[in-house]
Amino acid sequence: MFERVLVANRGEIAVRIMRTLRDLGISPVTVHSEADAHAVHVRMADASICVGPEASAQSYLVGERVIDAARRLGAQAIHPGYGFLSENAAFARAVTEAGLVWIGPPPEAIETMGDKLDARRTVEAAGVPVVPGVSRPARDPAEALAIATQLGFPVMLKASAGGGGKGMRLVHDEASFEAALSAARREAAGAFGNDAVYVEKFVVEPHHVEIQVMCDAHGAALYVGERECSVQRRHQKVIEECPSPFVDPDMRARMGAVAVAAAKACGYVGAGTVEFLVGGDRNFYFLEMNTRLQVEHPVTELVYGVDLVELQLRVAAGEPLGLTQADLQPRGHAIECRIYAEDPVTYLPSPGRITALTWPEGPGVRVDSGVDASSTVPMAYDPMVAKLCTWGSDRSQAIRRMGRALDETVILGITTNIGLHHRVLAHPAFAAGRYDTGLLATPLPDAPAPASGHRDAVLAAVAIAQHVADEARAVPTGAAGDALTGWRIEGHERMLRGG
Amino acid sequence: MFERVLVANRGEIAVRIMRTLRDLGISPVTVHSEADAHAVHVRMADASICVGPEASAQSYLVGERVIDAARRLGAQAIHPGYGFLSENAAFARAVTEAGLVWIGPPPEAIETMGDKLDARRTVEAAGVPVVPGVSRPARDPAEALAIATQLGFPVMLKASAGGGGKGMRLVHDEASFEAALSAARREAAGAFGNDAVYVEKFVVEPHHVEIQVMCDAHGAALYVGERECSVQRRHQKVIEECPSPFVDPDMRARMGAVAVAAAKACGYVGAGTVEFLVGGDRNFYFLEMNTRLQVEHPVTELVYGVDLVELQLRVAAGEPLGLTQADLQPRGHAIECRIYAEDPVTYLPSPGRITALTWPEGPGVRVDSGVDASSTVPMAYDPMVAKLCTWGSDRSQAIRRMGRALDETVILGITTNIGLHHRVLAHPAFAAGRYDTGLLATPLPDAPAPASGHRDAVLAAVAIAQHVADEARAVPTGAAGDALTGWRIEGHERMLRGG
Amino acid sequence: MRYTIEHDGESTPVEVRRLGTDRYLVKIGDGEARVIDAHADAQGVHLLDGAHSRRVRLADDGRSAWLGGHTVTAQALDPHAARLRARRGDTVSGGGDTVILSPMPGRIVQVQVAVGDAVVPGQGVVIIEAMKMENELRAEIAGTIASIHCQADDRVEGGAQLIVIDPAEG
Amino acid sequence: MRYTIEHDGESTPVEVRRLGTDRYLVKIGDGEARVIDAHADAQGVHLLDGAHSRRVRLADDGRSAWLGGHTVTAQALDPHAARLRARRGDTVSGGGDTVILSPMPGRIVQVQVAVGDAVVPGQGVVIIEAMKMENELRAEIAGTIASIHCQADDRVEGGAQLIVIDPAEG
Repeated sequence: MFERVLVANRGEIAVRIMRTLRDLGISPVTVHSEADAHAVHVRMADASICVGPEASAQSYLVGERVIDAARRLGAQAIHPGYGFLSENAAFARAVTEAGLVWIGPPPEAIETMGDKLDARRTVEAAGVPVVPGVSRPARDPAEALAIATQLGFPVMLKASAGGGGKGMRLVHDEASFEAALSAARREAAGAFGNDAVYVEKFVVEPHHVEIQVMCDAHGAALYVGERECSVQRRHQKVIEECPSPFVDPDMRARMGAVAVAAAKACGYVGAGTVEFLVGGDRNFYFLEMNTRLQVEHPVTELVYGVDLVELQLRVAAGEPLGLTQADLQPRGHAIECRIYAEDPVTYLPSPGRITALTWPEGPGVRVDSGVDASSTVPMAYDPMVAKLCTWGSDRSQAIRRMGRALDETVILGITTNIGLHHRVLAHPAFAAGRYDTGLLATPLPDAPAPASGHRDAVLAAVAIAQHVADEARAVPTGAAGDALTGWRIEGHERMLRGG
Repeated sequence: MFERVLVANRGEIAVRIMRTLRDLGISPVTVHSEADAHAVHVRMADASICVGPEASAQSYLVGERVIDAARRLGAQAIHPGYGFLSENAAFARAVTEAGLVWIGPPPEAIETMGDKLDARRTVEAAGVPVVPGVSRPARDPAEALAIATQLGFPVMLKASAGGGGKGMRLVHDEASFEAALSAARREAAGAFGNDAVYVEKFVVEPHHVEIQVMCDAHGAALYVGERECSVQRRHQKVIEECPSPFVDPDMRARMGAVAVAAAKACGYVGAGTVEFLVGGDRNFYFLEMNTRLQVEHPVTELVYGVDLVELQLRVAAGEPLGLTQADLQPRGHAIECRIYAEDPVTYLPSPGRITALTWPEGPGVRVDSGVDASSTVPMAYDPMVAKLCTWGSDRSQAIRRMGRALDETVILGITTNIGLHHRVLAHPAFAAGRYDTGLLATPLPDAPAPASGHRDAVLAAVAIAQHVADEARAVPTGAAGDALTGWRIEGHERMLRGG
Repeated sequence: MRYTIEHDGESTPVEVRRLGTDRYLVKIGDGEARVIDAHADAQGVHLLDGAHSRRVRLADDGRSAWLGGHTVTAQALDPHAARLRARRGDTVSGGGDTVILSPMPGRIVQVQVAVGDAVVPGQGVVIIEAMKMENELRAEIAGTIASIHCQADDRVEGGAQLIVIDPAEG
Repeated sequence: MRYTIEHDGESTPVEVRRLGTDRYLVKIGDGEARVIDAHADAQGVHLLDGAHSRRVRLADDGRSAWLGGHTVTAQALDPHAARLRARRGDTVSGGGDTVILSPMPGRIVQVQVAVGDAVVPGQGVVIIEAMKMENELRAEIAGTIASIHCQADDRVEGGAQLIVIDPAEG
């Protein structure tokens, strides 16, 4: 096994990977942008090297600097996390060429699956069902419109190089087609440097269900159950669960077999996720394969009792998985709520300085956070600050525990989507496990109202706190004994004045 | 199910019970001593009533005041936690007579099992093996010595009304017998108001293994695996694990059957723990039955996927367990480290104000704490401030994760036993899973040494913090805009000056 | 002591007198004065008001508060600021519906209107990018674009005035 | 600025000069001055010393520190205290082995010796109860009991002087 591994990422996923590295006695090192010199992922590492200014294109995305940092820090391998360089085949190749181990699938697999249209062709050839559509970018707006008209509205526009909902647009009719197409292309160009967009049939009552796969270099290829990811806003996942309330054991086995076939079709090694679009009729279609660790992997870990990052490391080190399909049995139910620094109603990002922070604890709660009580959430990066997961012996207990965990969570200074999560958990369709990707477009229940006396309690608390502070100011300073004990307080005060 | 339940306890167990109450939508209320008006368990409750001064004998232990508080707060049931009134049959009876539900076993079962000698007689009659000894308190020191001489040294002295190691003494020879006996009687009198002490054969290479049982009012009586609790100092548990590395499936089934027989022998309903002394030869002997929730119950919850507090509440509400023995299958391995406010070498309690606090997070970690970052650990109560648990797919992963969790834990202001936990985890006998209750009497490995550069880093950090504070002092105050933002800082400073 | 506490945009006078360690007399607005057991520390303020237990977390910049899963803006105003607010008639917000403010720091992607354009409620006027996502800001009222204070590629702060709309009559 | 930092009972001069935001020149004792990137906030101080990343948590009373799982006492002394310590020759501890101090606040259960008694190392002298557990305090040296400052049922503070021992010669 490796002695030192460089995590080429930031935020919660870097922290999460470092925890498994520490579990295995491996020294975690990392890289940072100028803005992140004192970010949580750097604090948690044994060493870190600055790779450029705040903009990720000039720092976290500059592959040669990351490789150079790994060499200088004496790392034997690089874990890319998700996002950033994780699905960059050229980077994967450069890592290997530099004599380092790439903790991810072979570059060829990344390439095949990275282009959605290539991916479609490859898996279709392996007998994997795909969504009706045209498997190449439209040459021009006129052709795109012709394809859409032929498939019949509604259609989905998708960035050929895309992912994470960027460059995606659902178009209901011809009238709004042109505006949607140009917006999708602009977003695709900005996010991926490639404005190619293609047109797909929109599946009715769509569910987003994905299968976790895990392959080693010795021919083992297993699926580790599914995740239901249909609670989405702007095509970005908000809440995920495992197992899917929509999937039964037979369907799981069929989807698992298809996912493994898709992985084998591209010579996959490591952890990957095969995303499916599932219609209300339970037909499922290959959407794409994410050739990396997935944001929502913890729900799989909780239900299947595995550490996917540890498995990634073992596979990258050449070890066999040492598991059979029969070893991977689900137990209970897990839910993940992504905590975004954003307005819960408008979904607008809300970067800023965190001014109070408490995470939940206790039975059935797992927290993966990328911030601490003194963090500033910068504008330059992803607005997700943490993932709250709960496990329960059944779905109802997992949901109830999530409600409690959200109630225990205190985050002040930035606006978060905790209120949105409460409203989704209270939604009858969600509670019943009968929902599709349209859930967040339906009217949500009101957020729970504050208890009576809430306003008076806040007013009394703020006034009492102020009173205690005023009393303290009236006491002459310098009576504290023979040590200067005020450093923290004063440092703090300065921070407030300085902004 | 109940709408409101009073938790008649404090610290981590009160908080843990309230979490399950919140999960079930039940309003948690509680009681507090004058010293605890703003303790964590009161902060977490919807309401609380003061039941007396700091000394628990004048507050938490005054049954009528607790029952009166439950009535005034509109609670339908009382959960006693562990310790305090949890094994007080008269209190259990008074709760029922007051028209409230007692969340615990029938008073008769508490009485039978509360007197160790009664308990011995009862379970012996049900065919449960017991430790060789004399099943009644010695009438006087001379008789006690005679019994000890007959059984042969070493012998154990035990408080008849005892538990938790209080009033227990291991005596190796006749010379030290009299002093040990008077110490045991004094401690028993102080802790339980009863100085009766009896003499038992000391089992060689002793393991402390206990079986969790769960019975409903409809005749179901199940065992929920075992816990290994052999890492003890002064007969108090420090680290527990589930399953026991010393117990195989056959032994588990036999011990489980015996534990269920013991529970049935006293008409048990609810959650209880049957403690066994297991010799190096794998013979096991009934020690006692704890007729309440056990401190270390979380390791069972993690491995068996149940919420024991939820089951307690359902059974108390008259619901059937709805589980069969076959539903209770272990998965993976869990370890608990009790975090005590005590010196890791001398085991002396270290009460005080917490001046920095961070709990670990991430995969496989569960924290049950009874303090927050501003708590004072009072001298009047139990020195345990939290329980850290880790789960792993196997014992090795659970241990490795515990090492990481301990490393992530920051507690300043009070001395804790975190260093001791590190040394036990590194002990070859512990790592191999081959240890008995004598482990902590053997030489422990040294605590891991600080990394090189540790001292310089601390010196630099303290000086930089002081420098930042000094710079801030030089800036004129009152430039912060139109709001008085300094309340927290000043309040804080006052606290420091005030002590 | 008498304080002016701003809570979700509304100012309320609150009087506090210490009665002992962790005990206060508190009078909110025109309400009755009552005794509250309370403890203030770095975790905020815990109130025991009668038997009711309420834990209020306070932000370390003294500008917001959390209670029972709910977050509100709440701060104590200094006497000068409180007087100013009183004179202004308690208006806290900026330009109301007629001004489109940037909801966060970000980069302007596109200005979708020109001065003199008529707009209807819900019509997109500016696209701003932050944290790698495009967000369209929309007019909340019908009217005419009076002035534009940004252009594509500008970096703007949260709260920056971007567009001013002349409300349509009626 | 020059500070005197006490770290686990030992005092060391440390010079700090700010070079920029989150950048300092630091000279420890007689060592070389070097540039350290560091950020101080309510979570403590994070140091990037070259590529080495070190997170030092500091207690809110400024008296102890945590780094990489290890806890130490560490505080900045004010100039007056630093001078005093220097004059005393850097002795921080109390009476050494000859005085038995109470390790914590508690209640005296029993005094096991009388003035004039001879004691040997490891011999129990006082039983103190705290947190419901009895703890026996033992002599660390051989000698004779010189004086006793407590009796059964006394409540004592942490650090209180309980017993003084005249060391045996040799």
